[in-house]
Amino acid sequence: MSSDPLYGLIAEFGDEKALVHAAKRARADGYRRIDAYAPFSVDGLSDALGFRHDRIALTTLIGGIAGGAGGYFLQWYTAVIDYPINSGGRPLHSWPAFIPATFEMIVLGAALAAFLGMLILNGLPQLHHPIFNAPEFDLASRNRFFLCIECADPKFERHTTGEFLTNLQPLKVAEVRR
Amino acid sequence: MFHKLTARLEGKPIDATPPSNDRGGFWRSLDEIRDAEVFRDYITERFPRFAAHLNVDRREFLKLMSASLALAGMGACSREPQEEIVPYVNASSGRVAGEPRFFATATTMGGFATGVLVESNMGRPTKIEGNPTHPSSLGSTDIFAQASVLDLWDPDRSQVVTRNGQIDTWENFGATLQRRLAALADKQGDGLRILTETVTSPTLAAQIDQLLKRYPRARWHQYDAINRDNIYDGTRTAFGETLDVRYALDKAQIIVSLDADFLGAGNARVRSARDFSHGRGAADGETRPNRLYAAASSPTLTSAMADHPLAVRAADIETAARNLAVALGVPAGTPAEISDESKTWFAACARDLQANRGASVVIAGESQPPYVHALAHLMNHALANAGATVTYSDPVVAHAENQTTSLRELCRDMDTRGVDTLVIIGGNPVYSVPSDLEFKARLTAVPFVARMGLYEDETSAACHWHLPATHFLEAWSDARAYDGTATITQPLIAPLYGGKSAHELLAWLVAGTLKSSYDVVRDYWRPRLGTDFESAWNSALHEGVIAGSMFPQRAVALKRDLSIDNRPPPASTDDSSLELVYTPDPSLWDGSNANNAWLQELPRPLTKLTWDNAALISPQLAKRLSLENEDVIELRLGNAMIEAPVWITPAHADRAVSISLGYGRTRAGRVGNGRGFNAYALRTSDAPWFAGNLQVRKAGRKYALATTQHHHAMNGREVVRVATVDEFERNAALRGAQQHQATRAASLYPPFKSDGYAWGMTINLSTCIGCNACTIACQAENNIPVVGKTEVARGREMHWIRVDRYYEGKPQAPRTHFQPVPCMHCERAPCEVVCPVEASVHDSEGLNVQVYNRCVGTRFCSNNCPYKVRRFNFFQYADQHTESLKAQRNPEVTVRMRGVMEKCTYCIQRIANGRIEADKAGRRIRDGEVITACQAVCPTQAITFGDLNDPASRVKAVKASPLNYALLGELNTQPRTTYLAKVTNPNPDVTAS
Amino acid sequence: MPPAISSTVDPLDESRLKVLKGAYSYGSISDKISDIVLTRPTHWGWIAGFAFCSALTVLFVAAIAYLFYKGVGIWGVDIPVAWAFAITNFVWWVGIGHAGTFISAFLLLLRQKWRTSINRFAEAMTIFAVAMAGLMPILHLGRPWFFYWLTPYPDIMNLWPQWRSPLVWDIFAIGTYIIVSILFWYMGLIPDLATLRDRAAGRASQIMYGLAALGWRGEARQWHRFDTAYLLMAGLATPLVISVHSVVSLDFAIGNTPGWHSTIFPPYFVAGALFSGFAMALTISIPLRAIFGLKDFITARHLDNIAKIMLVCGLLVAYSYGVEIFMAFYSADQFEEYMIMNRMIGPYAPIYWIVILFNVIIPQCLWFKRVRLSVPTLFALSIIVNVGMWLERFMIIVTSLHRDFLPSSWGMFYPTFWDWAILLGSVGAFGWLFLMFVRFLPAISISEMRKLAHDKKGGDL
Amino acid sequence: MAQVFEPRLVLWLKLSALAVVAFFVVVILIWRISIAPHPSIGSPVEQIVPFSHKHHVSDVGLDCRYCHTTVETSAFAGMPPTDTCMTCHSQLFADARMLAPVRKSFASGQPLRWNRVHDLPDFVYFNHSIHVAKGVGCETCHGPIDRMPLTWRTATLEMQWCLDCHRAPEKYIRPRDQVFNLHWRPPGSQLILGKKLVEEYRIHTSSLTDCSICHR
Repeated sequence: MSSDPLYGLIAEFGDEKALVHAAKRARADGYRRIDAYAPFSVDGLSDALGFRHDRIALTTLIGGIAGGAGGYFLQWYTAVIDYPINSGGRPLHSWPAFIPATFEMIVLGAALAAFLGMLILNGLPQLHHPIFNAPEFDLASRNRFFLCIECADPKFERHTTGEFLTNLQPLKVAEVRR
Repeated sequence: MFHKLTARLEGKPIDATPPSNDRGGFWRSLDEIRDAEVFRDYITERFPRFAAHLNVDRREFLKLMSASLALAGMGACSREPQEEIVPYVNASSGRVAGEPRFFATATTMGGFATGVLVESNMGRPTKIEGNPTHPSSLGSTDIFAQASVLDLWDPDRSQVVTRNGQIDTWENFGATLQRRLAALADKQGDGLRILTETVTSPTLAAQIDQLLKRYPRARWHQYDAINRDNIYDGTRTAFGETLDVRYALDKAQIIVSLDADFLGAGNARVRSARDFSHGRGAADGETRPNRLYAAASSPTLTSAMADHPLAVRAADIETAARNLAVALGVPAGTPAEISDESKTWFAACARDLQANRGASVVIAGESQPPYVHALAHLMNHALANAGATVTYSDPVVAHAENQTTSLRELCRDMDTRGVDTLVIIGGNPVYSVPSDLEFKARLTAVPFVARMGLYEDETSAACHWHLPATHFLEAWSDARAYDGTATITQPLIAPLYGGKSAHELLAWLVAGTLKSSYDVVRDYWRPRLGTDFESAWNSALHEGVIAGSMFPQRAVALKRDLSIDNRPPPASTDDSSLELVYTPDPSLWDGSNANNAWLQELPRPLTKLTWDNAALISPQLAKRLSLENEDVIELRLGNAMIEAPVWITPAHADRAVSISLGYGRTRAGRVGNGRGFNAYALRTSDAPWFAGNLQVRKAGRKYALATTQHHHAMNGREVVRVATVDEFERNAALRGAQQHQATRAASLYPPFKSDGYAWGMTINLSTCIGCNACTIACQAENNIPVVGKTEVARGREMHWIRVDRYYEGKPQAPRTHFQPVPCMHCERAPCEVVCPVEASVHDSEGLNVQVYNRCVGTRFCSNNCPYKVRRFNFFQYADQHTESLKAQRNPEVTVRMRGVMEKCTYCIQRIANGRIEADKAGRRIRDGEVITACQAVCPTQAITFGDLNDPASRVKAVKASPLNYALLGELNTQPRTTYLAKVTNPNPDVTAS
Repeated sequence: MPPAISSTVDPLDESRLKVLKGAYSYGSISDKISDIVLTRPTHWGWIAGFAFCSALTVLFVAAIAYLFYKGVGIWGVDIPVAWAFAITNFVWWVGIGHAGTFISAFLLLLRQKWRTSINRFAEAMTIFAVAMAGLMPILHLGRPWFFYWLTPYPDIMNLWPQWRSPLVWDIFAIGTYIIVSILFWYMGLIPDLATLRDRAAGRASQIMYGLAALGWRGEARQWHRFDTAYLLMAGLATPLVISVHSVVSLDFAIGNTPGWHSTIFPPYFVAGALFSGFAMALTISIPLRAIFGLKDFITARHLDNIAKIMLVCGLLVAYSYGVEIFMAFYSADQFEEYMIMNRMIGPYAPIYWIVILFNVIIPQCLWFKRVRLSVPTLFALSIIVNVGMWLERFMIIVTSLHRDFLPSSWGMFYPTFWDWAILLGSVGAFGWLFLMFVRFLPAISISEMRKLAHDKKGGDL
Repeated sequence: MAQVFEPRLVLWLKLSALAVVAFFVVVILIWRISIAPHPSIGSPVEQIVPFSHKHHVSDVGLDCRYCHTTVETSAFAGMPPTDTCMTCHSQLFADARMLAPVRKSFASGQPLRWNRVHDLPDFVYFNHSIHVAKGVGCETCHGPIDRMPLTWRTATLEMQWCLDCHRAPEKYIRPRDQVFNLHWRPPGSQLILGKKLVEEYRIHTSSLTDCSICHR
């Protein structure tokens, strides 16, 4: 972490509209390192922050393909190549019988990919985070809405950024220390 | 082989015969007998694995729910304990380690011998096969022979000499006997009595004769609860002399049985079945099968096979016989009237007999009075069957007198203090003597009673001395078959429990000196085997028969003053009264097999009951008395009364109740004690087989019986295919066509090519008599566990091949069909597809194999098996505690653990050995080289097994028969086991009316 | 503060049919739900239920211990009826599991707002039910300690599972199903765990919930990815849930036993699964809303909708029964015909008729709104359907097996004490797990309820 | 609001997580090793008489079949009866202390009790004679027995070990006359020779992996 004891400035809002509005303003104002925190998934908030493409869908697709292909290959290899055994006079490569397990493997692969993808891309688990130092941030998981501008932001400047936030009529503005 | 054999049998410790120089050897000290040194060395040397636990373990035999921890079963991944290899000390035994060997000997029942070959694995007798050279076996055996090997290893056998119940020694007995004999010598043996079972052993008979010579006033009595008195009295009535009667059933086109169960009982059971099936033949459908008329009170294997069964009361058989005789022009007075149904039966029967003079036979049952036998002889003479299908010889039984009379005399003398020393050898008179003779009470009056027996049973309890006897696999002896052919019975193992043989005891009684049974038997035969004794002796041992010992046929003439027509017709028993019929138990016989768990659990051929006997009644009678299965009834005869549960039995004579002998034992052992109901309590010496005026009362209780088959109809399903000869000839082609498309139906799957062997089996339903021999042979061969009554009642019996029994037609006169069902080894096996772990799979020879050590026990395969031939180890059924029972097991077959599925393997161990031998010789397995246990034992050779890829194999030929069909073929399981449809040969006249 | 819970109102009062009753702020919702876990004193009803379930769980454990010690012989199973209670329980529990996934996944895809307040505990129900189901096939093995032989792994025997066996398909289906259900459930929990973390008083619970929350901050981008993943998972879970019971039904349909060998089984079983599943959802939600005062969140509207779905599933099941009978005679297959007749008039006929009564006739009263809105009636009905569906599985399994092809090998099945112990024990264990869940985790999704409140501000629900 | 997880706590948590993982890895390893079917490969088995194959084969030059008489005819290779030992040892080392048990056995008739070196599970049926007949050398399974002062096992005897040969016998088999030669090396490529012998000895490789070949 950088020597700067300050992580950023945070503004607390009472409802989601104010937060979305504030986020748009901040972005319009040229800020880029902005985080918006809400107790539930607020429509349009991530757009306001200019975030559109998460790569979850792609990950899931890959996971599904991998699971399915792997599953079928395993069955084919073990039943036809590794130890061919006559079971009930059925052909060694009884593809119809291999489908159920294959399907389940597709779902499993995809589901795992989706879940892990979500965690990893979200940088979770991350138990310690400076934002938790923000006053009243525990309400972020209850009924308050926060906008934080990090001092890592090129346009960040302690004074002007503070004023900018105050102008958004938040419930309060505060410093977030590391 | 001979010298090896004899060497093996003379060399210690296998030798059953102590060296003669060893004076004190005979009366071994108690300790020696108790931990049987000889046996211990022997075991240690031969099969070390159980040498460790030799103090023969008394833990309960049927203790099935083993206390082994669940995880103890983890064969696959638990480490094997360090095991030992123990070589011989000297190799002179000439045995090839790891290879089984066979020895010829004979089992006896009711005194008559059946020749067998006994398989010995490293010195342990484990399996019994028939001896092809023996006349009453011809390679087959019956359930009794198969089960007898289990008796050898029975931990309940008596193991010590006892005096008044206290453990004592042979010396003391010897000394005591010395004193008595000395005393007896003075009065020429007055008061000395020997009581034995029926004796055909020439040696034993000779020994007893010597004894009687030495003690002129001594007497010898023979008694068997199921004896041939009526037969011998019958010949006395008809010919004025005692004769044995033989029937050449293979030559008879028409066979009439008057309550005779020649297939299931009698002294030539196995042979008769073989001969009968020859006449039945018909695997091809070409030769016309014989026709069987059978009148019976309680249904038997014979009446079940009959084209024309007739259910009549035992007492009415005489009337029936008279009617038949009269119809054949034999002067038999004026018989009483019989029912119309019977009339047509007899009319047709008589016509058939007349039409087949010299090629027919009338057989009277052992339970029928002499008079009926005499009638049978007359009819056979009138029909010119005598000399053709019926031949006569001197009695095979030594001193063939009326056993009941003889026993009565013994009892009388007991009362008059005429008996002071009684030696009982074998048998179990206290249990099996008719109740009116009160044998037990009388026994107490005798000052000295010594008893030699295999078990310390009811009789031993009533005697002063009990002496452990040897099993027939433990001692030298000899015995005659139904036709007089003699066999030397040789031991395969030293006496496990320090027993002695009857020969040794008698040798002592006669000479007062030690003489081993080996010497006794040899000394008897030495003068009789011609000049070169040794080679004759050895070939006798090797062949299992003594050449030329068969009794010659006797020309016989009917008594001139024979007057049977003036005999008054039997007092026609009024219709209201009931008749009680005693039958030998199909498994326990007279009760001597009561402690044999295999026989106890073997479903009775017709009732399919296990572990119990029951009062069998006809459905009509059940309706009249409003009785249901398992209702307990009181059977009252005079003032004797027993209770027994009812079992409704189709084809049973109306107004008759039949109950089998042999149950209700109190001192049989842990297996047999307290099972079933003792019919001897009602039996009287003057009415040993059936009695009138039976009183029946409902006791108002139920008694649970364990049966293996609850449904007796085929529900219109084509399970057993039956056709009369005529029907068959009409549409044989059609049937053939049908079944071919049934088995070779189209399939989505490409066939698996099998260029090697392709094993297959056929079962001929025309010749299957339902005797269950296959079931018990399979049990012996494949280490199949016994599960006990409660488990059977829960539908958990383990038999790999079961014999299904179906009834067809009217309940009072149904047709009976038997169908043995082993694994079908389907080429499209439903069981395999659903097994998740490849425990049930196919091998390249077309076997449906069950890999026990891979099985996890989902039981899916059993659900999916349309034939329900799979058996599951719901508990640890295989006895893991009783060491002697482990010794009995077949080392070639895995002993299954709890939680795994098992089933018929086509005796894969035999196939494997055959394959290995053939491979080593670089050839294919020859047809008939691999014989399954069920095939080998089958008295009628109904089972054929072999390689379907061998164009010359018998099984391939049989499968080509138009009779061949696949059970449930429509399911397209393509079974390798198929059936030959049953062809019957009823008389059109009867079926028409 | 939430308004007082009024139970005596006109059943047809439309206000009761709202998805969310009363005026709630984000705060009050959060507090109301999280307080159940964090601060509210334990309700006597919970304690009573917990004691009861614990007792049954002990019985369950004892029965399993004895089973491993002795072998499956302690049950009534035999030849021919080699499967009975254990597999019946298995199918029953899997079926119950289905409602949860259906509610949380399928209804999510259909944008059904009313699912919000019931999906969380429905998912929990799924997980615990499937856990019970998963146990059964293992318990019923002859050698349970080798159950892992059904899974593909390189072993010293070089052997693999036999892929044509439906039991192997089961392993994959059930395995996938329980994993996906847990992931789906846990994912939904993460934001709520964050809430609990932030509202917990004690340090210990802070850390516990904190760990489970994985450091969730509710940042906009996190929410965005969360939503996508959650939607995708729902999309996956929906076909999965269909496949799972189809595979379960193949355990029977693949077999050749009359009464099993039928192509209608997959849809038939899925319908039956949802039927019993929604019944169980009712059985659980009714006491839940009463004990924890959640009648504003789980309103008559929810019960009404669940009842309607039950009605539909019940009709599908009834249709399947009809088709079974029709096909038996239409096929002119003597074994099939006998099987049906045997079910109707054979030794197990009473069970068949109870099944018809419980699953077909009685549920018809759900046509009436008055019934759907009467809570006690619904509760009784849900129990009836649960029992009925268990009996249906028993009927399918046992009455088909006990008389199949060869009359000679027909037999009967009689349950033993240990059969019952396993069944009741599993019910107890299920209840035990569920009670633990409602005690330590939010039984209703807080973040989604906030969203619901947000939507409510938009338009009436 | 205060951080729930201070950096130090986070570090501590990570470490303990690692510890837990490590613990389970170790436990599983120990378990696997303890149930490994044959931990005793390569370690001599304790015997009542310290019998040396090295001495009897390499030094004295006995043929395998001198003692293991039934190896060509029977499933069981055969263990020498005591009198086989005594044929020599009544003269040679007639009173060596270590041979005392042999003499005792011979005198008393009590057999010698050797500890098994190769012990298959009871559900596996192995037949020596057929393997010998098809050209599987003693050495192939028993290793350099002639260099073992005390006897130990060189093969795992696990199913996969059996399958290795049953799937491709050509990798191992040798001419029949070389079966008992412990120093035989293929003259050239084993595979080429093996394939030829598989033909010659009519080894049906198709059925060699049937379950029923070893399990009954």
